[in-house]
Amino acid sequence: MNRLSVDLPGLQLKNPIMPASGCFGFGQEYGNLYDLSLLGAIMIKATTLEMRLGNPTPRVAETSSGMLNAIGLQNPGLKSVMENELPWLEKFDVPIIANVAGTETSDYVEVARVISSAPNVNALELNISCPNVKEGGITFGTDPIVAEKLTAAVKAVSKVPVYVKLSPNVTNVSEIARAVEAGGADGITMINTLLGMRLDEKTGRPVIANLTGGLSGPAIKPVAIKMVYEVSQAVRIPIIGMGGITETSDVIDFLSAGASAVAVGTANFVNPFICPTIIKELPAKLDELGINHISELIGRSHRL
Amino acid sequence: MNRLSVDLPGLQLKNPIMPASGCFGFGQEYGNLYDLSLLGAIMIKATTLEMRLGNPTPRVAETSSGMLNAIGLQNPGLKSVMENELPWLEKFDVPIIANVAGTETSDYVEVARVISSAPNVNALELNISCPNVKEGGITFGTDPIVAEKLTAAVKAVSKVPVYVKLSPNVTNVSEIARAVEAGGADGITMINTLLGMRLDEKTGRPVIANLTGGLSGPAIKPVAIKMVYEVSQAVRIPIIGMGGITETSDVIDFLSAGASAVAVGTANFVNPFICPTIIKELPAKLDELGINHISELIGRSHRL
Amino acid sequence: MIIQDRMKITSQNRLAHNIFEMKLTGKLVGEISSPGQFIHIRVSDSYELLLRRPISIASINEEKTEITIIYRAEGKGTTELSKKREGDEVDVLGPLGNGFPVEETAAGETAILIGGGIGVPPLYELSKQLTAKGVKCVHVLGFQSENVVFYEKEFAELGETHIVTVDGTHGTAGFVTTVMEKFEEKFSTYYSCGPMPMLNAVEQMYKGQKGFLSFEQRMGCGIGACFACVCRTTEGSDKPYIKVCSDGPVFPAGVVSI
Amino acid sequence: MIIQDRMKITSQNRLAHNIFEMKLTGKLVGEISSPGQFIHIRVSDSYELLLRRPISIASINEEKTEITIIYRAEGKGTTELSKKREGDEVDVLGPLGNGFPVEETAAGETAILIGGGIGVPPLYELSKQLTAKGVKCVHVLGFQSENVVFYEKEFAELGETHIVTVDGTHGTAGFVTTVMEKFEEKFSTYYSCGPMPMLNAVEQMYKGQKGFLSFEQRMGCGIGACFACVCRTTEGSDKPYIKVCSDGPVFPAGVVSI
Ligand SMILES: Cc1cc2nc3c(=O)[nH]c(=O)nc-3n(C[C@H](O)[C@H](O)[C@H](O)COP(=O)(O)OP(=O)(O)OC[C@H]3O[C@@H](n4cnc5c(N)ncnc54)[C@H](O)[C@@H]3O)c2cc1C
Ligand SMILES: Cc1cc2nc3c(=O)[nH]c(=O)nc-3n(C[C@H](O)[C@H](O)[C@H](O)COP(=O)(O)OP(=O)(O)OC[C@H]3O[C@@H](n4cnc5c(N)ncnc54)[C@H](O)[C@@H]3O)c2cc1C
Ligand SMILES: Cc1cc2nc3c(=O)[nH]c(=O)nc-3n(C[C@H](O)[C@H](O)[C@H](O)COP(=O)(O)O)c2cc1C
Ligand SMILES: Cc1cc2nc3c(=O)[nH]c(=O)nc-3n(C[C@H](O)[C@H](O)[C@H](O)COP(=O)(O)O)c2cc1C
Ligand code: FES
Ligand code: FES
Repeated sequence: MNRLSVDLPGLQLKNPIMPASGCFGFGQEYGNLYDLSLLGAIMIKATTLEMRLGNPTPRVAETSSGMLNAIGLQNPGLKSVMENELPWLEKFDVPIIANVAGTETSDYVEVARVISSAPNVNALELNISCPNVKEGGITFGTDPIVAEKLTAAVKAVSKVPVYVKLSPNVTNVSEIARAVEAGGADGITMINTLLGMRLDEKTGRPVIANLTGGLSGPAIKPVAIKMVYEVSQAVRIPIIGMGGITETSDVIDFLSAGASAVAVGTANFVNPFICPTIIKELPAKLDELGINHISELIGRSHRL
Repeated sequence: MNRLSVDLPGLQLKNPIMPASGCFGFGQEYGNLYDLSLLGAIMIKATTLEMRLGNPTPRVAETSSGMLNAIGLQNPGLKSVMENELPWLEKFDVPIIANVAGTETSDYVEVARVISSAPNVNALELNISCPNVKEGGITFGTDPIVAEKLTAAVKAVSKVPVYVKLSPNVTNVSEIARAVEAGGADGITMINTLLGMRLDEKTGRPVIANLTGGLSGPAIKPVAIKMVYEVSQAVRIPIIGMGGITETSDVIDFLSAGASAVAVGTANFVNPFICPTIIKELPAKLDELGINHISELIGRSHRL
Repeated sequence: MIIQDRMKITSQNRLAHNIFEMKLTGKLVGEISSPGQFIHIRVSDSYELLLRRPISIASINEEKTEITIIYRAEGKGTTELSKKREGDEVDVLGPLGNGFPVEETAAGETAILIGGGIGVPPLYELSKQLTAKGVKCVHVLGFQSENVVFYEKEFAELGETHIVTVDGTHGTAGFVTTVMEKFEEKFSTYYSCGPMPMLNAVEQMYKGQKGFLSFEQRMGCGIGACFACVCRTTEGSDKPYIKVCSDGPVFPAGVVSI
Repeated sequence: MIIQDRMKITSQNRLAHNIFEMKLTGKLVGEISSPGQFIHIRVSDSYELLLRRPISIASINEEKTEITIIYRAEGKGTTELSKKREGDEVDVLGPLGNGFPVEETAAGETAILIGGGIGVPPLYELSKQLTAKGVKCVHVLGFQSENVVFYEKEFAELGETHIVTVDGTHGTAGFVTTVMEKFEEKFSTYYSCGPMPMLNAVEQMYKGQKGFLSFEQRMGCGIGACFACVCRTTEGSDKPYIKVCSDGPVFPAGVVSI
């Protein structure tokens, strides 16, 4: 028996650990470092209809136990992802979750329609929470009605289950979660980054060219845990949790909070081997906790 | 000339540094450590109409570069604050900002009416953002209409200028800021804590008895800076900025972002002498930046 | 007076499994007024582990202006502390709180000191001071297992010492109460420090006796300003709550609602 | 191959005001392929300073399996690094990127190496390798002021070396271009590393010449996955952008839009 296996809509995961979108490119760079088949799944970089060149640099800045980024959804565009990136990933035994972004409903729908037909794409992650682009992204993620409609439109064309990625920059995240559930979402991924800013002490000027950026890393973990705890009790669909996971014990916390699997973002930059390291450490951690199968941890915090 | 002086509604500050509410009690403990007259002002602990015993313990937990708290507005109540705490503070040459909390509009109004008549209270800080009590607090801070009405009701009875303390746990903080400005607020203080949670790794149970708590400390500084930057351009009233200030350079950042003065919360626990230390270090920092008077820094980031 | 001191580590020793003894020197030592007071340590200069850790003063050496602390490397902060080396400096706030009242036991009388796990350390300085003034000290020290027992010899040098381990690998098997039940000698005062359930059991067993208990709570400021560490008091107390950091950590038996 | 190595610090020296030279040993050394490659260092094991810092390899000693880095302690991370002592270990990812092409200059030819501030270090290993194969190296090294000049002697031992300081406190007063303007000798290749404005001036002055420039950008991953460090390319390039970390940091003159 595999003590780490988790079954989610469209995803039979050999373990619940996957790199988060935007922190792992399309896998090639990390593929030079270790065997990607070790991973539970891979969430690839946001894909848009056309190629995007993203925001001006600097695009990242460090903050206490965190970082800001404003990449601006740079990606080679749907066509190139279909022709180059996804086929390269086919040699690995690993499910792919394609992160779908856009400016209008019609681009989301078109990207979803096409990318969900790729043979190795097992699920979509609808990115309605990118804080770093002027149009699209987060504007879809803060209004429950808009979020529900977009989810339904994408569901209508997708050949694979659809997960919706939620933004933490809202007053009531459960309201948005219930809306996307009503729109037909098969699952939720959360959280995307918090909006933040860093100024240069000497000049007073924002360090990031885009002025604001998205805050990620250990600093945001308490916010993410709180939201996963709340949303997992507000909806019936499963959650892939993320936000600040940096070590094996963080995974335990997210599962206890109510996530069924987790994604690791920023920590890949701190330690490029973090995903396989966590996967390796998990069984011993389960032993320590006296737990047989990892799924026993899911939602533990609610039951107490 | 005093290079650090700042004039705000009701507050002639000899310097822009003050301890944040809830992190300094009513001053007595820190008064044993240094002369409170050194401070720009003191924001005293939230005061409610009746004594409150607060939440069960544990009430605090550590997180990466931050902490969670769920004190639950424990305080001796209005009468005792008027009779014991405020008179004790009279011996110091320091303006007092009284943090006012409640469950219903009528308690807020009553506390505001009475406490604003104390001889050494120079301003009120209306706490519509406490995340740690079931009723009141944050519920007033997330709806612009409710926030505006409460502000107006308190303004109607207060003998001193009223600052409103905003919560970061909202989709659109500028909207709330504009609402309280419309309600007659003389200034804004921001940010209160972000909602967060920490689980015990072994049991999966929330560490804080209240389950969730408010996240403060360096971890939240990028969120606070972003919100101050935004709100200072959305309203005309001044802002007292806070959230993660731990060293002198953080003060420069908040002023650059658009705050006119700052408050230091959690850092008092890390270093009880932090406020006088920052005050002492500021002039040299101004020299380093080639700046004559501290007010030249205010809103520097917008002008670039 | 409470001061903030950059104390120098003069030694760091592993006493038992995950149990460390650290000696620190600095002017803070001159400010200590009673055994059972504690210090609040910043385990590193980084903000990652933001809060100070409260650790009891286990022994005072005024000549060397040195204190000893004994701590368990358990979470991230104490593990970080255990990596420090002789010569390193740590930022310490203290001395904090009110310790055990030595004056409550007269010379010639007997005091029983009951400690559990990492509650044992402050009893060592207490016993030193009581013994020095002519009090006969009996120690009942409870631990999980043999591999975490420490200072047995040191306590034995001061007086009768009973070691209890939960798993029976050393001394009596059971809890401190197992020994206390069989203890028939008269004593005038008891002093105790350890986990809540132990303090509760001790207080129950010695109801009506004069005793002093040292409590633990999660702390923010450590000086009484933040209301993190409050405990409710028992009915009939003059205050509805106390703060462990500044009113305690030591309270007379019966005051704190356990 | 890129590896993650816990490298041991074999020495740490202050070379000039806030400028430090650190030697590190570990198996990563065996993976280095060209001068101008860099390493990505975690300055501490705490998460407070979360991101790695990119620092160029200044010198390679294969016999000792040791590399030298030279860095300026400026922000929090490099200041933290400057506090490390001999014997401490640091977590290093590397070698990263593509360095300067030594093969682009033939034995007997002249190369001019232009460095500014903390852009100077990688030119040292480059000069060592070029000189070893019989290339004549001329160094033009610009600094702010006398108190931050480093490695003057080391470069002078390899070839003609011109020091320039902005404030004129050492060598020629002015910018690297002040010396370059007066330099009349023929050279086959130029190599440069330094701040953007300097690279821009160098490229302008040597338009049409064969040259290679090393760029800086804020980085996330350091290995090409996060798109933090992209630069736009000049018109007519085959790709619209490059990544400094994995496509660079060294590019032929004219490729990156400065
Ligand atoms: C008055 C007093 C005296 C103490 N004396 C000693 C002593 O002499 N030796 C010793 O080993 N321990 C002592 N403790 C307990 C010690 O403070 C905790 O073991 C320690 O803070 C745990 O920190 P950590 O970094 O290992 O754990 P982490 O889990 O990293 O700590 C996270 C946070 O929780 C707090 N925390 C965790 N456990 C406790 C606890 N049991 N009590 C209070 N805060 C806690 C930490 O201080 C920190 O703020 C004392 C506690 C108090 C209140
Ligand atoms: C390929 C490459 C090679 C380099 N080689 C050297 C070298 O040999 N010696 C040397 O002294 N410096 C070198 N630098 C610059 C060095 O990376 C920065 O000075 C250093 O990262 C600053 O970190 P800090 O902790 O001092 O500053 P902080 O302000 O604390 O840094 C905050 C964040 O910004 C990043 N950052 C700040 N300044 C720069 C910068 N100029 N370039 C890239 N990231 C920056 C940091 O890496 C960190 O992520 C190199 C940079 C690059 C890209
Ligand atoms: C550099 C960077 C780029 C990111 N790009 C994307 C993206 O393209 N699509 C997306 O949905 N999330 C993106 N994210 C957000 C992460 O997937 C993740 O939700 C967030 O960083 C929180 O997790 P962490 O704290 O583990 O990084 C990005 C994050 C970072 C740091
Ligand atoms: C222990 C604790 C208690 C607090 N109590 C109050 C309070 O009573 N009223 C209030 O308005 N804010 C309260 N706050 C919020 C702070 O005033 C401040 O807004 C917040 O902590 C962010 O600043 P910091 O990061 O500097 O701590 C409290 C914060 C902490 C940590
Ligand atoms: S820890 Fe702050 S009041 Fe006790
Ligand atoms: S730093 Fe991540 S792509 Fe270059």
